[in-house]
Amino acid sequence: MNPAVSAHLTTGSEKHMAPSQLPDLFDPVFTLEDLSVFYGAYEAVRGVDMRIAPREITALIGPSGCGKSTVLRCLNRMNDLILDARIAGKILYYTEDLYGDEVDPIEVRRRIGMVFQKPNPFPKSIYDNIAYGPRVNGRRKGLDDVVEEALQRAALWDEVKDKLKQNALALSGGQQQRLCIARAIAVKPDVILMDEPCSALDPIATTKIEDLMQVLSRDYTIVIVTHNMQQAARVSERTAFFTAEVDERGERHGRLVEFDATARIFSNPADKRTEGYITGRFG
Amino acid sequence: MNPAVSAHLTTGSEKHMAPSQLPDLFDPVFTLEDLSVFYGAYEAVRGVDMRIAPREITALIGPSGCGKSTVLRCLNRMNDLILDARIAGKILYYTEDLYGDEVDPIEVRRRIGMVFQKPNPFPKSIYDNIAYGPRVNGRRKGLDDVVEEALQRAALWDEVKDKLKQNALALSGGQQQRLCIARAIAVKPDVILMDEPCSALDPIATTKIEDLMQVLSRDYTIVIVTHNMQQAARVSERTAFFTAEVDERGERHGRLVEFDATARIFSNPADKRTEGYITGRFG
Amino acid sequence: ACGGGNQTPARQGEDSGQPARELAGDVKVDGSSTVAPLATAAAELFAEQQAKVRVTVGTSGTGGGFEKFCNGETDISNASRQIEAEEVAACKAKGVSYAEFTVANDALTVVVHKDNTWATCLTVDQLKKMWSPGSKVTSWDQIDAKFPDEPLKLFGPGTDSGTFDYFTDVIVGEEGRSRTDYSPSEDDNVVVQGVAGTKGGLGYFGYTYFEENADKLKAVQIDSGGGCVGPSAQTAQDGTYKPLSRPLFIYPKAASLKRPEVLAFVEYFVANHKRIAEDAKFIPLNPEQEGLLQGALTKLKAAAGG
Amino acid sequence: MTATQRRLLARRGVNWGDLAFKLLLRLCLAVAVAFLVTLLGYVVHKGWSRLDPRLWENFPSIRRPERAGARSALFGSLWVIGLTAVICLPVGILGAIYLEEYADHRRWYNRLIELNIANLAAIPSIVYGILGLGVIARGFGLGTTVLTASITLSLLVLPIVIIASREAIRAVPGEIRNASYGLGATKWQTIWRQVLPSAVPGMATGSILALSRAAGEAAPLLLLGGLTYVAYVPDGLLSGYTVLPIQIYGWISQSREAFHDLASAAIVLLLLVIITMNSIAIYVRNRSQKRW
Amino acid sequence: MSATGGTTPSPTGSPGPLGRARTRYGENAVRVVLVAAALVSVATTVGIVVSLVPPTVEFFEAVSPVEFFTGTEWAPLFEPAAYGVLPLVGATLLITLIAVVVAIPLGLGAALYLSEYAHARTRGVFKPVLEVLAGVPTVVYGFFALRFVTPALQAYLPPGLQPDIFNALAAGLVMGVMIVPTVASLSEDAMAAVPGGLRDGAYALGSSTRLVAVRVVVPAALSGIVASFVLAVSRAIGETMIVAIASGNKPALSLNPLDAMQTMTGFIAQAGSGDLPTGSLDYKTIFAVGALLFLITLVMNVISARLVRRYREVYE
Ligand SMILES: Nc1ncnc2c1ncn2[C@@H]1O[C@H](COP(=O)(O)OP(=O)(O)OP(=O)(O)O)[C@@H](O)[C@H]1O
Ligand SMILES: Nc1ncnc2c1ncn2[C@@H]1O[C@H](COP(=O)(O)OP(=O)(O)OP(=O)(O)O)[C@@H](O)[C@H]1O
Ligand SMILES: [Mg+2]
Ligand SMILES: [Mg+2]
Ligand SMILES: O=P([O-])([O-])[O-]
Repeated sequence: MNPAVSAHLTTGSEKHMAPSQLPDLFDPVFTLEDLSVFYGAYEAVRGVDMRIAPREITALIGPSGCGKSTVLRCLNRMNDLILDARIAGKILYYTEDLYGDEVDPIEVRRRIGMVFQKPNPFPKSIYDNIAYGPRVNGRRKGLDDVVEEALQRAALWDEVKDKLKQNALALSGGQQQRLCIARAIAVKPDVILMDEPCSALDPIATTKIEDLMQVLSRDYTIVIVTHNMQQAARVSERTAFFTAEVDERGERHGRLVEFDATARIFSNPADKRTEGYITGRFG
Repeated sequence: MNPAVSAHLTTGSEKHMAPSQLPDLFDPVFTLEDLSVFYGAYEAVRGVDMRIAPREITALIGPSGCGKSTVLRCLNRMNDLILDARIAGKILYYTEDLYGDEVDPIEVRRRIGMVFQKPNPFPKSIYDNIAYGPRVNGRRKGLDDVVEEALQRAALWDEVKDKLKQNALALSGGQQQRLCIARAIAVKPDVILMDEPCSALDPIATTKIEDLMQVLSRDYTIVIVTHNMQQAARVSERTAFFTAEVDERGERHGRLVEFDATARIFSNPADKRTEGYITGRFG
Repeated sequence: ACGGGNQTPARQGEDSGQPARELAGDVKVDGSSTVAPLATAAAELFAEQQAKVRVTVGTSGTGGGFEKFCNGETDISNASRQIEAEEVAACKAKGVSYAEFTVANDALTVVVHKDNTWATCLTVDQLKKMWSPGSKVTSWDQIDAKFPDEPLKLFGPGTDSGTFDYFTDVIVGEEGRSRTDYSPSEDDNVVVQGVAGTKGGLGYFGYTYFEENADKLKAVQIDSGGGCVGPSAQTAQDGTYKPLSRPLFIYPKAASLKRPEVLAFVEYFVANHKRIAEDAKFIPLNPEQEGLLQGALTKLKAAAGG
Repeated sequence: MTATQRRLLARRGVNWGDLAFKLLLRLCLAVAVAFLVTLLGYVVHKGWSRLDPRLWENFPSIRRPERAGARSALFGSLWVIGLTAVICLPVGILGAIYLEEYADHRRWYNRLIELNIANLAAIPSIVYGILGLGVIARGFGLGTTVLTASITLSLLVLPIVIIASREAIRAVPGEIRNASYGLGATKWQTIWRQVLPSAVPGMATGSILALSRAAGEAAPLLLLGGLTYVAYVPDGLLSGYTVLPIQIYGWISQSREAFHDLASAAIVLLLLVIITMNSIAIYVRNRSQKRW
Repeated sequence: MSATGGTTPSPTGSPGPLGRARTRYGENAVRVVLVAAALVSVATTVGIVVSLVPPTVEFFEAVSPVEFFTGTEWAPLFEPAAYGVLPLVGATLLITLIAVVVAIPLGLGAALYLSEYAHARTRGVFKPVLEVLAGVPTVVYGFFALRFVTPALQAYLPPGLQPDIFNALAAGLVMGVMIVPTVASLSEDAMAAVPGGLRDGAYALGSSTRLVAVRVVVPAALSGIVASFVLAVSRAIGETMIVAIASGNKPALSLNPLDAMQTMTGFIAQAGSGDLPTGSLDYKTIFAVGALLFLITLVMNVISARLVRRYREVYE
């Protein structure tokens, strides 16, 4: 993790600026500017501004339906696959407009990997699961090394090295999820997005994944959505708290309430809604 | 709620006995004695002993898959409907064996109502939803009064009194859930079981249901399963904490870890697993 | 007898008629369902000699058969009546010329249910009364007061068949005119089923079907003024079974006869007509017809040879 | 609450209404199954004497029913079914992929295609016979050949293939697709490498059901020159043919009882062909269940 | 196609530009092939319409629609010809009615039993068994109707009620059994689609299984059940071989199921297999009747599509 600099925090609607012990975000991997996301006419997320720091874990938390997954999926253009979904505002990946006309969404997804809530290995062998990404990206040779390296990094190698040809569905849930992380790593991404990666796992498997995330964040930028506040507190450097607000017309929109160093969000939140959520008074 | 007497707490495997400020359970509505529940050969819940006090709210909490729903469904024999499900041990309803040969499960369910996680109104009118229970129990007359009273008690009357003929599916989620509670009340049960009744609802609707539970607990014995610790803390008098333990053969079984006054469970749990769960270190 | 005005096929260089030579190819036969069993029997027997010649026999009815035949789609057309003027014209228009062979006899047989004890002999007039268009006869006692009050249910071939044409011609008096409220079928066996299953049933079809089902059905004698005569090989051959006995024909296409396999099949058919007719339970030709056929064959061979 | 300790939970006694209802429902199922058993029993019993190698070694004979067999019809059926598979499976599966993965269901033309397929599925088979006769046999001049029969049957069962394949494709979890896209796969890569392999069992089931239907169809072929004495095995796409259902129809229409026995035996043969195909479907389905 | 990134890290630490969107020709070609495949079904419908409409129009130039739709005698192939289609339509409806009277109670009963009472294992056995019924070739049903059911009817019905050898009753009964699986399978699917929550809700209020089935499951699955009826009816209307073999080919405007009669499909099969001369008026009758049949099933299907759609709306 990066050395400490003074913090620069961009928050949602109410723009809380607060000091922090974390580095400022001079070189953000993602810059979201007034991002709104629509499903058809429905504005699921409204006016989000935030910046995501490299090689850190950023957590998105908030009650169900507040748009955490929606925002996350925008970051690697998975939302392109949803009919009707479109964005307003801007997302910069480093300095480049992620939604620019020139940008190839398939290349985006290669760069920015994703791990999903439910472990979703392909019904193929462990080896083929990992090799899939390199293969669809045209790689034919040296796959063995890629597979081994990815599994090593995902802390799964020792457990599966003797059964690489076995069907991945025979693995336990936690192993499957680590396999999915290994699979994402195998395409050598820059960023890994994780949408509630542990919610289908038992506590022991969860601990392993959390440890793995910590290790991976040395090399990768990680953005994680979680509904488990404790998890956010345990693993992330920064936390963004979203909530759903009802507007004049009675529609619910996801809003970013507060974005700050995790320690601060959990100890001394600036917004009382954050506090209410953290202390369990609502949600 | 009953006047304070000294507490008698029966817990799971480790039998913690601890003082409490709540009355002792001299006249429990349910007495579970060494209850185990099997799905086929799989023992989902093992050796639970607990007693449930009348006109109180008892909460069952614990991580996913620990058997909370399983135990709850045993209390009104809903598990009978699951092929393969069977119990060992004993459940007394007052002094009667709930699983006795003489006992008609249909009568049991009439006495012991249930409200489910996802509001499940019948796709009929509001009126017919409420009248359904009395009707299948042979009642033909005076239904208007029954419907009104049930809706009054469920704090829904004012919102729907002008549209009783309207389809219940047109109600909001929170209203639907209150409708389901009203529907359960309409058969004049003794106990109401609720399995995560608010998890599909937004915070505002949740608050309404929680308030309603508080009111209803003056007249009904309520047992609620929730995965939301804050909710358990807010509404219940007593809380049972379940967890899933892995046995010698690698199988996971639900166990009752601790059962005590809610205040105590959340402030000063006797078992370190409870504490770990409460403070978010696992789960 | 050869059909009027058609040429006999031109002679081919090769010795097409010789049984020793193994032939191959397809021979498409179509037409009358009455004649179909005869042609099928011929095809089966022929296959024993020429296994590689593939003879198919369709059952489109005499009219449907000529339709295809004159359209050039088939090699041989089966017919339970002679070709009609319109069909001659149609064939001419398409440049299809053909020969005509009488290959067997048929006695259109009127059948009733086995338990029918009253109708042993019917006059042509009585049949006409039953079958005329718009006939209101629905019960046997309307035919003859002596007959019981049993509902009359009629079965017969469909309109596309030569049998229908012939029957309506000689009984009703005009070809194609018939009452319509009966159960028609292109397939005479359906008529067998129908009459065999209906106490008051009456139907008509070729003699073969009666012979095959003599245990289930009863044939009615016909009185055309000269007394009651029942259908049999004898009465059909000697011409006393009137007016329902008739000859059956095949019409080979001249152009097809240039193909050795077709010529071989036709020669086989003609040469073995008696065996084929008997095998297929048809009434063989009488000596006079036989002589004509032999003559026609010789002429055909001569044409083929010279 | 000692006051409530009355034995309130006691059984109310047998509810005759409930019991009668249950028995009635069970009776409904029993009647349907009994009918099937009777039908099969009748056919097997009647055809028993002819269930021997003559049935598939000999050609039909009008002269000697005891010697006749269904060789030409059996092989004709195999030809027609095989060719139907070759035509309708690729078209059906590709069409299903389009509708499931590519088509935007908000577009009127895609909805029209869907409605059209649902509608085609219920059009009487005899109407397909009219189509085959008018457009394929006469319009395209293909005549009454194996090819014409196969094209007609392909069109007839195409909706079944499409509908079943769509179900199979839809049953592939979205997670699998997401995972593939998330790794930078293109749409076709995702479909070809993930969706189709996972959907194979469902598609196989649908395909075999469709082919079974084609194997049993007689009505449209009746219009396509099927009712013909054919004593040879087809040797090409433009060969003449007959098929088992038509041969059976032909024998049923014969008056001699021996032909009816023969028809029964041929029915058993046809049912065996169809049951074999169904068993393959069930085997494939069972083997590949519990994948997710 | 641009270079894929990753080679030149930008000064800010970015791993390089994302590269421009590529035109993927392979992907486009695939799309064209897929669209073509989907269009085959459209071509089929067009083919059907094209093969039905012109001869039908020509038919109606020769025969007045009034006679066609109101005439009570059908004898297009006779001299003099009569073109009243009512006997065919009547027979079709009567036989369909008989089939439906058999199939709906049996199918619905079997579906309710399988969905609400039977164990998963029982369902696993009997659903495929029922589906075998749907897979039996219709020629076989026809044979069975003619050779087994009709003789059985003749043996067991009283003398006053003797059916003809060819009769609508046997054909209708057997056709009813044939469409039982259509009703049972689709209704069972509709019932299975009723959310378990509704059943739980009803059981939790003290309902017996019968009450759950009758008061909750059936009403909730109703439009799906009705849609299955409509499909079954379409199938019955279009069924050919059973009627061609077992109901006789005698056009008759009769309501007596013991009589022989001819349906629309029966006529098409009979006339079509007789190979009428192309272009003749007789030949065109086939198309006129075919077009009418097509229209009737089309209307039924549009209704069923509506029902299915409405059914979907209930829970989604
Ligand atoms: N594909 C979609 N089409 C239409 N609306 C959608 C779609 N996906 C999500 N939404 C809506 O957008 C809003 C935000 O959804 P999102 O899934 O981002 O929430 P979330 O914060 O991830 O919630 P959860 O914690 O339940 O996963 C919700 O109201 C949801 O109903
Ligand atoms: N019908 C069933 N058949 C077999 N196993 C079952 C069945 N229902 C539940 N189980 C298993 O029993 C265990 C306990 O399940 P239960 O639903 O009671 O958990 P829970 O505590 O309610 O969890 P959650 O918070 O996820 O609802 C789990 O391992 C579950 O997989
Ligand atoms: Mg989410
Ligand atoms: Mg649960
Ligand atoms: O088939 P027919 O002999 O009656 O024309």
